Amino acid sequence: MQVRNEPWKPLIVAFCCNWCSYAGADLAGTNRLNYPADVKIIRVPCSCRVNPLFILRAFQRGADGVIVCGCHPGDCHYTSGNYYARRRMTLLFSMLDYLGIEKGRTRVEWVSAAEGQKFAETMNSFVETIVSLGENKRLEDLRCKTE
Amino acid sequence: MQDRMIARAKELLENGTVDRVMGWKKGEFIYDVTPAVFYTADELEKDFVMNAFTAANVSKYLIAETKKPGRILAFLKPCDSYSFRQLMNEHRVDRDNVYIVGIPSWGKADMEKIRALGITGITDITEKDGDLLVTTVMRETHAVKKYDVYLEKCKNCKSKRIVVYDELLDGENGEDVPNNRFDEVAKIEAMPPDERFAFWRGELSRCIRCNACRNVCPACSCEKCVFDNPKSGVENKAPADDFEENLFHIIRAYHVAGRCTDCGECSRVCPQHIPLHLLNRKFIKDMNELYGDYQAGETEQVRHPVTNYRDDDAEPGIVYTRGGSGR
Amino acid sequence: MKRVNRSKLGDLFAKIAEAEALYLPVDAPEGARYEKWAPGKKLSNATNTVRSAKDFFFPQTERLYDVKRSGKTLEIEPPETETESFVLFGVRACDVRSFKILDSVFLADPVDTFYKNRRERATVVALACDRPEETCFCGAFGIDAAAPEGDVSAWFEGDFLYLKAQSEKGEALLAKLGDLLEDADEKDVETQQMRTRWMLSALPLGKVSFEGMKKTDLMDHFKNEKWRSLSEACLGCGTCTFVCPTCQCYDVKEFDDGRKIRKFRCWDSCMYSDFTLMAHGNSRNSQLERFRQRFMHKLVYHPNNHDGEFGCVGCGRCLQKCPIGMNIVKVEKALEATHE
Amino acid sequence: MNNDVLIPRVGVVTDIRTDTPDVKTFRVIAPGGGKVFEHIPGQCAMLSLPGAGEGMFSITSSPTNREFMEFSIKKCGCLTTALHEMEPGQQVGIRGPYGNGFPVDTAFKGKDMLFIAGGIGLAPLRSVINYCRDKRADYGKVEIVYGARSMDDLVDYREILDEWMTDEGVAVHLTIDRPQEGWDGHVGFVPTYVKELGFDTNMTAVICGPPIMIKFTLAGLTDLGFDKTQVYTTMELRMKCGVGKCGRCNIGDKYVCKDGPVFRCDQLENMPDEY
Repeated sequence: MQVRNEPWKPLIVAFCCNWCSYAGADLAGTNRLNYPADVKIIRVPCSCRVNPLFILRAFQRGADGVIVCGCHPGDCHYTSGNYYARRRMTLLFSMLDYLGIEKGRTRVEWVSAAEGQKFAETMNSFVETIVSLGENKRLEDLRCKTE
Repeated sequence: MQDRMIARAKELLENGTVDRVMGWKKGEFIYDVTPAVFYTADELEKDFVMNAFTAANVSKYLIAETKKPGRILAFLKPCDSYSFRQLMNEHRVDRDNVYIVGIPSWGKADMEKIRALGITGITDITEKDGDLLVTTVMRETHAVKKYDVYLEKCKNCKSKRIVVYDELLDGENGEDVPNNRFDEVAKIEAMPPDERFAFWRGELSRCIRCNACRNVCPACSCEKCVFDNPKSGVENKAPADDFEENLFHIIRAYHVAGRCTDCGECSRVCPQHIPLHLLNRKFIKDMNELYGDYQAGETEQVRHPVTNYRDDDAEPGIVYTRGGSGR
Repeated sequence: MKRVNRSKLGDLFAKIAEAEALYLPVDAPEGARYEKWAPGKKLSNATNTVRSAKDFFFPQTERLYDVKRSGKTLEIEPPETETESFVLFGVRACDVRSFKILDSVFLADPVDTFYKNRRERATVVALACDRPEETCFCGAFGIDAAAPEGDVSAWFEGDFLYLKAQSEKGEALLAKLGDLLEDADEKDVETQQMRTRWMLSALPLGKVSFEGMKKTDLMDHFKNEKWRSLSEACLGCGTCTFVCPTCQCYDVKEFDDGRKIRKFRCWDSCMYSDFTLMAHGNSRNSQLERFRQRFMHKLVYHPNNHDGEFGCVGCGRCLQKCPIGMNIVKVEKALEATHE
Repeated sequence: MNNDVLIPRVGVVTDIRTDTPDVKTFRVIAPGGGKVFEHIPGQCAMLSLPGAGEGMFSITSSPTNREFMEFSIKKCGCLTTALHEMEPGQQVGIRGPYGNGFPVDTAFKGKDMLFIAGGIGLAPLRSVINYCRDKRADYGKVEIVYGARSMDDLVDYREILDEWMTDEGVAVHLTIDRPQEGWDGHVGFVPTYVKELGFDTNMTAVICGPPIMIKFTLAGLTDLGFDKTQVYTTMELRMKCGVGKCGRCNIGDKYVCKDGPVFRCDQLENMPDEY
């Protein structure tokens, strides 16, 4: 949660699938790969657990960017969860874009348990994008941003 | 057509096919018609109405009505029949408990648009050859072209085809209608993001959260809406922040995506004239473009694009590269 | 009685806006709505606004207080009291009367200080109607649309806007407008008044009366069989409630912003299923009961508690906006027909 | 600074007593000691815990108690669960008193009193019972019929045994719904027990309990020869404001928060049964 009188630092929420991406994040950690501390990871059982409401609520509570990470298509622990997630997120992101909310604030990446490097790179590049976009102003809840 | 409908309803009541009739009831004026259930021939004679203003989609009422004992006669317009078909696919209505007479619809008028013409003190409206003759207290008569005051849903009608019925009042079915219903969506997509954002703020900031769009929507048939559930964390009754206006409408449109038949009731009932159909049509347009043409309620197909997938679906990143400009 | 030439309307608004915030109906995508006046904004010609003027005294949401919980202690912080005074221009007679009905609830002991504060800071310039709608039935409640109550009454006639102070606040406002105004004769608006009154009586709802409701007692109205068919199609939305100038039921809710709890109040609707929902049950389980509550409140309970004054002003908004075409006039006629 | 009636004051919970598996009694004082406000028996207060909501509860202690107020609260929803999870020392929001209260200084004065309660329904009556006990000279004899599902569900059991039952001129009749080991008292529902006991029809009766119990007890008393004007009850409905403005706790044209919660049973006859 940001408080207005402090200088802005991006807040990134990453929903990570338990079986691939979360393990990928773990691997990034054990391999001492750097990625910004601004990324807050929320572990989910599968990328398809991510309800569009989760994304919007993350923005409400002060997130500047939200990324969903899951197993590579075809590798879902539950066979097809990430295929559903793919459609859902595509439609949601398209709707957010339609409402004039910056496209770059949302992203989906497939990161496997072996891709610690990719996880760190993905987070670095996502944070970079968010920093260039600046503070989330279009999907914010002012009540959560004032003292 | 009203007389033929009453006559047919009376026959079906008399021969025991049905024990009651779902229709529209006369009001104080020509336009304030109310969906109603009729039990007797007398009631039908006295109050049953079918005119340029009987726009209300009665399909949603059939969720409750088909759970009651007996069989109900429902007159369904083409757009209503899509909603009903979709509700059948979702197992929300009991098809056996309803006898459907499909009726043609040549477009319904929007009283708000008549008022917007600046006509006040209306004492009477009559229909004549597809036109409306509006008489005022100052004894002026205005001839209004019905096409000019069509409801949005009629102006961009997608189909005159009745997709589910036991009989057709006219004996023959209508056909799909070429339409431009996605043009306005495309127009918004083509705006620069700042303009799009300003456009939607202007529209959604008018929301008073009366829930009319939700409660009238045949696809919004949850027993308890997430926005009414205090335990959901997103329950709210009034938009206390811009965010809540966005949240409600995005989630509502999303939740009916794939099930919305584009019946246009949400925009018809919005007291604040928010073009809610533009949100639903955006989803429909996206699904058509990305996952192949799909019309909810048209067939028996139960799995719609949001509850389905293909291995080679586009990656979400397509949103970054496709349509619109901006960041 | 004073008057000002229509061509000087902009100057008049500018003069008012110099000292106080000025709100007036302007054209908008939904019809007409109240907006804060700024140079260039034009007064709408619409008979009435979509949302009523109650918003100014009883806004859809307002903060009651913030509360912080740290460990076992609570820190309660009430909001700052608003101090800006304002002028509401162009309120129709029905909406002006609605303030009186809201007063009878919010100013009754114990006084609602949020409401009272706003009422005290407002000067209401009421505008007489000259083009009533078919949905108007203010006459049924003894409201004269051609001679509205308010701090200042106003009429548009010919090339002029006529203004007449009706209270001290109104006098003060006209005094401030000083040399913009010229003296005028009350006779100048009489023809218009007669025409408006005639139009209202000749419109379809011109003869509607609610007095018959009082001949039957509460329980008979309550038990009336007609409620079933009247409420049958009700969607349970809040449209009628939210556009109504006299609906004043509210909910007190909380928002957790992560650091503190914000208690706020917002409009509520008796048409909603959770209106009376408690942990162990609901005293109004069906839409019939909820629908009945709304109309009983306006037509029976309110008059019983407030010297016979109905909780309706005949503005006609619910007649125009109900998604299924149900409204208070139909209810009244159905109930009265039962007891004839 | 704004001091609207809707803005609560802070109260401190100093003591929490577990009465039954789902009822706790909370003792509340002002942060500086003493009571937050004065009340009359039968009145209520709005208690709030930020994040959990606000609700109307009867003040169960007697106003003759000068040091603190008590609330007996049954766990049944979101707010009450949060209240049950509190620990002593916790501060709560409190505003009131609300409602009309019992006519202890008018209609009740000098009368023989019959109190009939079921389950948590004892909570609103405890205030007036203790008031009558503390002002013994102002009232005639006091009879109390109290029932619950089981022995464990009897609220204030210790107080009943140690104080009420030992008081002179106070008779207590307890009953539980089903037989239970360790219980040698009466078994059966309250309405039937009341009829079995039979009471002098000169008494003034006060009933509180679940709606169904109130209904049958009232019928029982009428059978015994009581007039409805001699019988009082206290009601509860969904409330938000407590001051007759938010519009939801009405029964007909009466607001429970303002015109009630105490009603004489003859008044209820002309009120819709929306409770």
